[in-house]
Amino acid sequence: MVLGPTVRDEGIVYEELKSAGQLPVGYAETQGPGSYRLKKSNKKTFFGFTVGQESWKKFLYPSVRNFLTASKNGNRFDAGYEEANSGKMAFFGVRACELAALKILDKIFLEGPYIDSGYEAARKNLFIVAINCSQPSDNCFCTSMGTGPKATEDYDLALTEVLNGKEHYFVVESGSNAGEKAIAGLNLSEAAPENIEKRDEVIAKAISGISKKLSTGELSEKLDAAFDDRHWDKIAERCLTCGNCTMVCPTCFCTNVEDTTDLTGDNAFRTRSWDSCHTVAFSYIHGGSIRTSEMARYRQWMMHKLTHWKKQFGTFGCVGCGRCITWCPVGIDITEEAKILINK
Amino acid sequence: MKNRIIKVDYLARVEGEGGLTVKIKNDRVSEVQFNIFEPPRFFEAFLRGRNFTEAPDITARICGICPVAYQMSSTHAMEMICGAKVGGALRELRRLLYCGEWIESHVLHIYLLHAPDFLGYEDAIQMAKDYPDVVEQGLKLKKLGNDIMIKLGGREIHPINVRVGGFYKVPRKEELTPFLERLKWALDASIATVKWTAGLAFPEYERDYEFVSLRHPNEYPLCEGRVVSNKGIDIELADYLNTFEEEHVEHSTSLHAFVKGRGDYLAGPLARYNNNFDKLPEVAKQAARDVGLGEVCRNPFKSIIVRGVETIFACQEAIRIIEAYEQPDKPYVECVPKEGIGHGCSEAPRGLLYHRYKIDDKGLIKEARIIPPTSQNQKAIEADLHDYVSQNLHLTKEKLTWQCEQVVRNYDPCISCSCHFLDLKIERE
Amino acid sequence: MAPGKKPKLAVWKFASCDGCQLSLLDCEDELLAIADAVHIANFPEASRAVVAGPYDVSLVEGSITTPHDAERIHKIRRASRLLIVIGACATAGGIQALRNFSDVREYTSIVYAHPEYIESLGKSTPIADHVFVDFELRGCPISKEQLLETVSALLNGRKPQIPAHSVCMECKRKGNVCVMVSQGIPCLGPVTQAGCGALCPSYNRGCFGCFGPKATPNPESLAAWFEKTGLSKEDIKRRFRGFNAFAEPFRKLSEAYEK
Amino acid sequence: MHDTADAMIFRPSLIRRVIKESHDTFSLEIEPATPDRLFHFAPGQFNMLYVYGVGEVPISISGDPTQPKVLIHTTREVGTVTRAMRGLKVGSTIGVRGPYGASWPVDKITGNDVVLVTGGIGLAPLRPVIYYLLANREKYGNIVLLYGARTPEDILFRKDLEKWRSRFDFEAYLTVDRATGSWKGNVGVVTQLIKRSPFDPLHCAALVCGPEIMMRFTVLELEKRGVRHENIYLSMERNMKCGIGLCGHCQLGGSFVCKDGPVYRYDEIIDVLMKREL
Ligand SMILES: Cc1cc2nc3c(=O)[nH]c(=O)nc-3n(C[C@H](O)[C@H](O)[C@H](O)COP(=O)(O)OP(=O)(O)OC[C@H]3O[C@@H](n4cnc5c(N)ncnc54)[C@H](O)[C@@H]3O)c2cc1C
Ligand code: SF4
Ligand code: SF4
Ligand code: SF4
Repeated sequence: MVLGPTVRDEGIVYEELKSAGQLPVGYAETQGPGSYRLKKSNKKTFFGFTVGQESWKKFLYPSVRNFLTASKNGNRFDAGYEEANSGKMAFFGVRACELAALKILDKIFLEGPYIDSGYEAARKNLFIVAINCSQPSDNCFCTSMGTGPKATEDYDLALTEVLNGKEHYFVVESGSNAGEKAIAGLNLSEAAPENIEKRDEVIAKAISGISKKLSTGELSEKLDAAFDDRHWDKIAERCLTCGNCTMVCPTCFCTNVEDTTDLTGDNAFRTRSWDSCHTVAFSYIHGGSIRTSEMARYRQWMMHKLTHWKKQFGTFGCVGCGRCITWCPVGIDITEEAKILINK
Repeated sequence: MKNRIIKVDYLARVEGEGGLTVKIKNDRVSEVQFNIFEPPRFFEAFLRGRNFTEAPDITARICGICPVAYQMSSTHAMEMICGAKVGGALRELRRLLYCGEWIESHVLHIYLLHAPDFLGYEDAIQMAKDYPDVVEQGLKLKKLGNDIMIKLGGREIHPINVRVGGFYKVPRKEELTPFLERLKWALDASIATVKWTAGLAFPEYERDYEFVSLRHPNEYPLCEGRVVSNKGIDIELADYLNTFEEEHVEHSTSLHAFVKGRGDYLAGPLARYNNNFDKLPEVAKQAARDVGLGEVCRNPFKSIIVRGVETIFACQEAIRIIEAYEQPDKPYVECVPKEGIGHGCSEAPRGLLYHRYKIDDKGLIKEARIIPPTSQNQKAIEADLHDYVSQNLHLTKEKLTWQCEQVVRNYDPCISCSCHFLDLKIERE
Repeated sequence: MAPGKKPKLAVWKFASCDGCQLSLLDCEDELLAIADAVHIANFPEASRAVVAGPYDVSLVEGSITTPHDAERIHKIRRASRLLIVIGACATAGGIQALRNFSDVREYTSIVYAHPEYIESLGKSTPIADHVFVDFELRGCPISKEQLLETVSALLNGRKPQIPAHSVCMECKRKGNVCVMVSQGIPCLGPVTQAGCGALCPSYNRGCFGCFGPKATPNPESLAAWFEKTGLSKEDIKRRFRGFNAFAEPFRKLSEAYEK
Repeated sequence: MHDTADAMIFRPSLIRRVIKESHDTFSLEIEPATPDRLFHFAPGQFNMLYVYGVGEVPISISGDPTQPKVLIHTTREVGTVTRAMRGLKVGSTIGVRGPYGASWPVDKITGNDVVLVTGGIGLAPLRPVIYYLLANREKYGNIVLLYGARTPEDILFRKDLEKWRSRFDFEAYLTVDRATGSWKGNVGVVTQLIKRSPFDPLHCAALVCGPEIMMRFTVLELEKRGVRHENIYLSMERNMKCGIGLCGHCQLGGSFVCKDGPVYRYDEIIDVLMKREL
């Protein structure tokens, strides 16, 4: 199954692609805090846009999954496990920041002590075709997070789209044996030095097109020091605790587990679904939630991304894709807020 | 047993809260009241000042049983003011949505609310013990009606996809075609329903009603047409309030409507059937003929058969619409508000639902007037009760009480709908 | 609930459209199973049979709008072990609570020729303003799935899985492209409680709040954003003054925008 | 020790005995799903227990680590799942997965005095430690248990307590918040007992388990006696949906209570403990 970007409603989403015709040819978007507008031009670009609302995590770690059923048998019960889908998948058009996000998810789900078998099954059979960005959005800050815009590792193939007057071609690089094999079968011509040059121009242009910045030097420590800052309350005045930022974030991994039964009680089910630290219920323990204030929940979210993640997994939890900025209904910008907090 | 009072405090198997009182003095019926004590909800009042685009969603909340009817009547009235024409596939989709509601509502009434009366059960759940297949067939049919509404409207109660001018989103053809198979089954099942209901035992009872319904030149009526009756009414919607009037009586929070200068009238399946038999599709006509239901039917108890016939129509119409469907480019027609008055009248499963709005140039509602089917039928219900009890004084109280309830249930009254009307004359004072 | 014994269920109606209790009859696939699992002791919309209380579970639809109903709800509470309120009318006063923002006498005279026949309280109020409520199901109308989940949970002695978070979480899990961010359509999803399955955004329309305020909503911030994106104060007021107009956070917001 | 298949799958296991410990607390004795599968665990670890159809909650193992043939959990009824768990009868099944989490550092603290400070249900996660310490008595100095309950009726594991108290090499001090009946012992909070307990502050390990607020005050008292932070251990509680570090719910700053905890060395979490709503 080939999965890649395509237009649905007024956005670009990742769905199964049956043909190249489904790619968002000629589409570009403008992104701003809380705003996304898709436009089609008569340009021939296949990848003239950047990241949309969704990330690839939905294929590896579905938003809702029923994973267990149990059935009653007198006062005992038996349990049955629902195998995760482990079919072969190819992700077509993965951005450098998204590769970084996948690497982070790998760390969480595959490096133990316990692993997520569903994630593992899907991940094992994955073929990744990366695309180097040519058109960063106004909310991209991968250069600050050191994740993009060029894919440098963890892909099978990487493409760069060159559109230059009448010239329109892709430069392909392979990053694995599987990738090597895949292109061996195609009738591709060797990239000439000027092609490579053009490729580098595309990437250089992308880099210079990125205006959003987050200074990461001692970021974790400075945020930690700002734990009691009044500015968190200021953010809480705007934050809706709606959870959108966590849903769209390519590395947010928290889930809820719900147990239910049917009417008769003869069958019981377990469902796992994406959860968010922005909800009150998230930190509930008997007697009351730990993080009752909106301020504390926003703080948990941002500090997890930029401070705690480092201790937990050795990297930031943020890859600089800008989704949480674009898809926040009230346009809260993590980079702006962090700047205020660390510059005090 | 010369003086009796038949009193049902809380009518069961009707939508909403009502009761009935029949007083008998010296073996004569002295007083009949179909009491509606449903608390008033003042819709017409708080519609004022709302945006014209909000009317379909707000008025849907008048009734959870026939929300589509409210959405259809209100959108049509608003479109009339805006001068917008909703035709082609959008018009067809609306009819399809309405067919869904007709199927659901009619089948609900036939199987779950009305049939138990004929067979002597307190409810359909008890009936299901002896007639499991019948009840299951009913539930399956009803679900189909609901599923059509869910597809087109988002959900079956208070659909969210209807807007002035059309829809928010229209389905792709592939989303509708799977319904065809189920609808073909449903067509047979509704024919079987007609046969089955025709086999029930009906009291010999008829009355010379004035049947009031819509009539459309080419179609069995749903959302459009003139208002007609078998006693000579044939008017434009704009003349509705010149022809019908409402009064407020003490025993009811619902207003009573009547034909000016004449009196009670009947709206609903029986009226539609009698006024529009010629417009029914052939399968429906044939099913009616097969069970000996003539082109004219004046026995209100037999409305259960007529609902079956109309269910056939709704299934057949749904099939026709889906088969011919081509997805329109735009889900709605742009509606720009201007100052004016508009009328909308559609055939709710239980009868005519009339809306009238006055809006200003900003699209804010200045006046709203809604006449739901149950207020239109109230006088007829009371007349039926009076008549029926007079003819059946020999019955035991228990039996008579049950049959009185049945007389009311013949109308599938929706009491929730009936409690919110606006007397414009008062307001103008 | 003690296993083995069939719990007695009653359904009650106050000022409402009937839609929420109809949801029970709309569970076509489960209706007979429900009737098997519980003893439907009082459900006038479906049955003539009335079994006297007390009841294990009462489902209460509708809001309190008359002095008579204000008394009736106490009787029902006394006769019920668990009282579950269903729908926006019962949980927040419903659409008829719009009267709470103006003078009812004026309303009565608009609607009825003889206002003196009408007995009506000045306000339409949620059930919880009158009696203790064990559990509430939101929505205008309630979600059939949530109703089934609640009944199943009660029958099996567990907590119903009814989240108090935003519609947005459902919307995103479902994979809808956000209509507000991508098209600028005003949407109440971020402050509205989940339960409908993010229906409106799935149909390319903004949420209008029929499940009422979510846990810790922040309508002020959303309204400020609406204003920034070009909605008039009047529009914003109307948007929050819908089926849950009288729910505290929405009420406060609309009143703030009335000035 | 964990399954290679999905770690979220529980094993339905048989309840062999139900023991009422107090009016709201009970213990379950659970048999392995198959006889060959023994319940090896380290004191302080917990299992995720699943009550059919109702839910799954983390519960510490309260049995004897040297007796892996039977699994014992002691639970206080506080909400939905624990209530349903209390309703389980002998012969019915309960879902078990685990054991998870870090244990009390019984091997690292040999040669020292051990002081166990606990309140309420907190004694349950500490009982395996006591079993272990007593089974290896010669490796430790003084062993002191300070235990606070709400009332005398709330005191758990009476039989064990009697047995332990009758030993000459074990000190147990009990206190209650509110005396009832014939209670002649201490009344007051458990932290009061710390100052007069027989342990050497410079050569001891303090194992603390109870409500967070009680643990904070305990630490203060221990500090006053001169116990060093790195010799104090606490057991933390956070919401848990998976128990294996994947659901994210139990985060405590930079750590996950389920895998980095629940037992923490105080100096390692001192800053997070001082932060509100973290
Ligand atoms: C590592 C650990 C060990 C524990 N050991 C024991 C023990 O040995 N004995 C004992 O009685 N209790 C213990 N608890 C607490 C026990 O898990 C909670 O009392 C229990 O989850 C309450 O569930 P409930 O459904 O009955 O309560 P409700 O209040 O209905 O809670 C609803 C849900 O919230 C979550 N939740 C609520 N409280 C807690 C909590 N304190 N910790 C984690 N999740 C919670 C659960 O998912 C629970 O199902 C332990 C908790 C942790 C984290
Ligand atoms: S930051 Fe934005 S998206 Fe995230 S919870 Fe707050 S309002 Fe919602
Ligand atoms: S469309 Fe509405 S409900 Fe959906 S994510 Fe956007 S704001 Fe939230
Ligand atoms: S999206 Fe909002 S308005 Fe639409 S159905 Fe759901 S809660 Fe109701």
